[in-house]
Amino acid sequence: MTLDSMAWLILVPPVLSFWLIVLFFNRWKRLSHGIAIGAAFLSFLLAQGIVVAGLRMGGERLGEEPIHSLLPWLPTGTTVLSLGVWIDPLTVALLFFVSITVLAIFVYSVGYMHGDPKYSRFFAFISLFAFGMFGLVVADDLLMLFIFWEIMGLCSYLLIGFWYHKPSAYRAAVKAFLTTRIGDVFMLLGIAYLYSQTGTLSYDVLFRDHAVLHQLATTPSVIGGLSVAALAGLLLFAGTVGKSAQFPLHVWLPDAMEGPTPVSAMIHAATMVSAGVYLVIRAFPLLSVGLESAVGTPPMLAMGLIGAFTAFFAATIAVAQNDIKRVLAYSTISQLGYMIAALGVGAYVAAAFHLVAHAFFKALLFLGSGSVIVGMHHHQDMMEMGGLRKKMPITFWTFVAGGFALSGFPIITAGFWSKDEILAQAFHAAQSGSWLGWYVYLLLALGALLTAFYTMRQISLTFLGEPRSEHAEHAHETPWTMTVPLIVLAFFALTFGFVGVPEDFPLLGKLFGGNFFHHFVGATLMEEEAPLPLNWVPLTISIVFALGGLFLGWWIYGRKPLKAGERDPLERALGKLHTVLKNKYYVDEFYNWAFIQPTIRLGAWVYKWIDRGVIDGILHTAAAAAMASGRLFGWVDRVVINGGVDSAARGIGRMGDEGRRGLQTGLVQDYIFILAVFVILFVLVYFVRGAGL
Amino acid sequence: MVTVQQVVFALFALMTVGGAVGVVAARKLFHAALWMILSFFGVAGLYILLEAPFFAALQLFIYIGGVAVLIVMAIMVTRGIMGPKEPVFTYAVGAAGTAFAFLVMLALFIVNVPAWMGSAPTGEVAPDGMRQLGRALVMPSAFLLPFEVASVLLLAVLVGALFIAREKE
Amino acid sequence: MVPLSWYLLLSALLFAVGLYAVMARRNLIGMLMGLELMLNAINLTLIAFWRYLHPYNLGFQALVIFVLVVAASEAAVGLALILAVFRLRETEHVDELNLLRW
Amino acid sequence: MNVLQFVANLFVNVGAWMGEVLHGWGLSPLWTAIVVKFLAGLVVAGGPLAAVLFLIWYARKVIGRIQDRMGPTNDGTAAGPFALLQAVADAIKMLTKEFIFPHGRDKVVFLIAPVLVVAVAVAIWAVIPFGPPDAGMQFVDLNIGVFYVVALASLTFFSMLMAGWSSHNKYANLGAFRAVSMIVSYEIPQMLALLVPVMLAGTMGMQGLINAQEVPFIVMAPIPALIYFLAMTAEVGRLPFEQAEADAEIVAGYFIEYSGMLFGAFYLAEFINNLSASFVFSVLFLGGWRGPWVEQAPILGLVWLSLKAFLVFSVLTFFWGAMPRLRIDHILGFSWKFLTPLALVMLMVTALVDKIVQIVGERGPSPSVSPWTRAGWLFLANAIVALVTAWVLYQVEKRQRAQREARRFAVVR
Repeated sequence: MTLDSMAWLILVPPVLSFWLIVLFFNRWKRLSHGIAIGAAFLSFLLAQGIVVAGLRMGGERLGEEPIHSLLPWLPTGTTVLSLGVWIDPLTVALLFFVSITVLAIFVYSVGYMHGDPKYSRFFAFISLFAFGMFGLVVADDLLMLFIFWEIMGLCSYLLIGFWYHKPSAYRAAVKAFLTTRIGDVFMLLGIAYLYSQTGTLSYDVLFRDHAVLHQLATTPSVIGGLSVAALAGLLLFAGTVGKSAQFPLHVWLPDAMEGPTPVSAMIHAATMVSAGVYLVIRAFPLLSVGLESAVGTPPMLAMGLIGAFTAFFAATIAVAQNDIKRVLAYSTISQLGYMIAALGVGAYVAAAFHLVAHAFFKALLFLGSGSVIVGMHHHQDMMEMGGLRKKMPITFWTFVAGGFALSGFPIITAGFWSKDEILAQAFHAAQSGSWLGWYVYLLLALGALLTAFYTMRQISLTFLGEPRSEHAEHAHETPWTMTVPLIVLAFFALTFGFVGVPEDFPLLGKLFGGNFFHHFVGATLMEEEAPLPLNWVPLTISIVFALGGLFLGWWIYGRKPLKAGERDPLERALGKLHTVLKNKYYVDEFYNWAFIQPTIRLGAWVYKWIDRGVIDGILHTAAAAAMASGRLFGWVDRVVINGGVDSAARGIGRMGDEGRRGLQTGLVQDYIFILAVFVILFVLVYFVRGAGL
Repeated sequence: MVTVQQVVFALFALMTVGGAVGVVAARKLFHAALWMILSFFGVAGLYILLEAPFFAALQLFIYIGGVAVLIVMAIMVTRGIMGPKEPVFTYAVGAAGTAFAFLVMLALFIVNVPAWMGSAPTGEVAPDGMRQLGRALVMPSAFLLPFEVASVLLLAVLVGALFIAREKE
Repeated sequence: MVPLSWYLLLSALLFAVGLYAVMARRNLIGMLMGLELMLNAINLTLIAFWRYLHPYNLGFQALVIFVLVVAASEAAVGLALILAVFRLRETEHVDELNLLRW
Repeated sequence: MNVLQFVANLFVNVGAWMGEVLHGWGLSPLWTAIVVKFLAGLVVAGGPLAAVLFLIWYARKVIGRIQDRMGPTNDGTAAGPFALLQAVADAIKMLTKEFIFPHGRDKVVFLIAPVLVVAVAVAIWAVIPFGPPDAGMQFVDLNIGVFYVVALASLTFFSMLMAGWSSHNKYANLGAFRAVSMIVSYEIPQMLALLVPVMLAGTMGMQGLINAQEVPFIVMAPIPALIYFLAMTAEVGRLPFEQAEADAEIVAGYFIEYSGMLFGAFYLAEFINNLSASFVFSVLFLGGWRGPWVEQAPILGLVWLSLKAFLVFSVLTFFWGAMPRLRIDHILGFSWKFLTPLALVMLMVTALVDKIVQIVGERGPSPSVSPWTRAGWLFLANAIVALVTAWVLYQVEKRQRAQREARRFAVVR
């Protein structure tokens, strides 16, 4: 079997399983999960086969001659629209983690969804989702990517609203669908723009042909000052902002936690949101073409600004959350921000590396939290937990592994290596005199500290101390279908990082083959940039920040665990420990005020308006402000951004209401008339332009 | 000099357009359907003139034998036997007229492409064109995928139309 | 021979008349008939282009077949919908079917 | 050239002679060709009309005998020996009768319908090959011949719908609905069955189909032939598929309001359709004009084909006399639930078996497959499908009987 036919075959089992379950086996629960897992397993085998073959070929060869297979789809006269598969080192990396996480999550779902009345339907939907993700990964042009992108959007909608009898769930589903749609429209515009300029959407031409790239970079676009490449890149990036939940379109992701936990793990942590990052990584040659100043091209500038801001901003919010899944949701947003910001400073490989590593540990964390939720009989408030370490040992240890990876615990976790590479790259950019580099580095480093802190807070609140509620008293370990995926993922969360150890790292660099990942994935771009030499400054800083954050979290929450009834840790912090917190948080405080002052002011104002009681805390202690500001961002999030969107919608509604309602007559022939007018206009414009009149 | 073909063309063109005008203007819907069939016939004749007899037969088979039959039966089911007297047009006559005029003017404008004015085709029709078309429709490198999609569409239509039109208990 | 432009103008005229029927006829079935005329015009254009400009390009012919498929599907589903509407509202006049306004 | 030779290739010779005569009158070659073609058209159109006069007599005789009657006789009338001229007499009677137009009819449509139905019936004859390609016995050999026949048949719907609608009569409407829904249903198995000979011959042209029938297709494809025959019977409205008229239920169906020669037109068209369907069946499955000595005397082709068609027509007539009428829903169900699936299966089985025989045969000692070998395998495949079908039908029947009896006993209890 050739590699390209294997790539095609990856797509078949999931979609087949979807149709089989939907059409025939809806009634048989065991059969449907059997089919779905079987399909996932087949895809897994095929994908790993490709990974092995790709590794054997080596990055350089695969990067130079990617496996490319075309299937003509719609021949129209002289042009042919094709579907195709495209396997290059980046695809291989993606296939590696997507197939593993998908399989793990499928198996996990058997335990998590046990007893749900819509069990079969759930497996059908996640099969369709897996189809979308695999298709997106192996797609060979932007059109096919967009098609699968939208298939995943649909699945996301279906799965977030899976328990549609809950009003919050279906509202979240609609919100997710609409919010991502904003990005998608821009993205489609970008794709259409590229097509109109080049007549093709194939990766092979758009991202690899230097002549085309150069031409795109030098042609001015319709918007003054931007080249075609820059404008198209910005539009594509808008799609990423929606899909990967970056500021200001991140609002849907926390709400999406209304879906079942495997969905949160799969869609909203491991794979779908990764698709957005994958898009920008894939399009990086286009985004970075014409790089002149140290600050980067307009799309890179946008990515750096938005990514770093999001990374920090979301981390602060995560500090103040009590829902076990919401903490993880904000953490996901924050980590995606890391990857985007890395691309903003040109760290192509580091972004891909963190993408893979993050997928492993975030899937693990979500599945772990799902395990906790099942053990707790579907209660998600961390204030009601505590002491689960003894009741759920496997969940605890794997969760700790994931948490440490997320925090970047030195040496033994994947998160450390990947995050460190991003930070080193950002630091490098900063050293070479780019203000964007400083901006990105500082925000990301602070974000790393916060990340470690909230992770430890979460672990402590959930697992340490004594049970704080009835449910926690009676918690139990979950069945093997749930724990085995946890263990598998924990293995990867800990060890995956060793494929990307910097070459000159003492001892380990030689031991693990000298930054294998960098060379492999870096070969995707035809001119590979050499990995940075090891710089001890950012490395030390990130180790200190990671460990410091973890220690801080332990100091506050783990050293003297909460007792039952002490509901709000923030109030507790404010009341008794505020002096300690004050000293510890002084630096964060400063950076908060220095970098996102306007947001905080706005937040403070909103906060005061909503809840007078807590504002005093800010006035009393700056340390508390750091904690509170996280919460403020939560409010900003909900009130300013959601409120803004809502009021805009309401405004449009009112506009329609108070206007003559002229267009909406409900009579089909009026619509046809409007259609005819526009068709005639377009033809006219096209013809006049074509004739050069 | 008027050639035989031009005369035949004029005849079929008259049939086509006359039938179309009949569709628009006929008071009784049944008559409109009959005019439509006349128009279809004209188009079939033009296909023969264009040396595409297969499509002429398809035109008869699908449009007249399928679409027109469906439409006539729908008319007979919905309007009683003869159909009561009622206005033919909606308020949108003016708009439609404007669109019509614009479209025709646009066509007159657009058609002035030199390559389109020549009266001789650029080549002969391949003698085994139909065989080639048949092959192309099932060849993976040509139209296999659209062809299969079309078959799925037809199946969906079969089921969907039955489902929609069915009397619900 | 007949110039290609004659065919093109003829099909444009057919299309325009069909559009008029769609826009102005009060009866849903009448609109549907106009739609069929428009599709016919498209097919005529395609066949004429095929014959005159690219007698060896099968793409035109294949496209005609797909247009036929779509036309047949549209008639079947459209009429089924009209029947359903008629059963529900006892009318098939477009100007009485405006439940979707505002 | 002696008389025998002249007759042996009659049509070509007559055509050539006519051409010479016309040319002698000073007509240009183009106009000569046009006039000769026109005259040939008259012959083709007149042929069925003449044949039908005989066939009406034949059918009435046969049915009379089946029903233990005499049929038309010449006792006390001037209908000629054995009442052979009965049909002519009927035609004269009809021509003299008054047209009665129902109240509220749509006059133009009412008048077009019978004209259209006869025109369509006659137009089919243009493509029927009565003799070998060069014998001047086919009006035009379209390369889509059989498809033309099917496409034209769809026009018959319209004459029915027009007649039904314009009569302003609910029986007429019902008749039209029934007829059209039945014909539309049977058109599908008919088309599918038709595709089998087309596939075996590799062409849709009538002459091509006959050329391919060294072994008549009825041997290679007996089941499709049967399906085609049944669908054809439905198409021409013969019993047991006589729903369109069903005089006991809806009093003569869509042409209830027609009288005089207008009625005669429908009657005529029905017979012409019967006849042309018989001809098409003979061409498709019975080898067309093939028969002994056709090479020597092409005119014999006409004889063989006519004999075959007459045979088919006779079977149709026996059906007419012997079969009861079925209920409309049974008829439609039979088409959709039995004939259509079976025809699909046959299409696939034939394609598969034929291809396998070809591939295997080409590997064998002789490079090409003899037609009889091919026919043997295809016949075997047909036989197997027939057995399987019979088994399935038997199982279904058994289960249904069991259900029926269960129900009966349940009622008793």
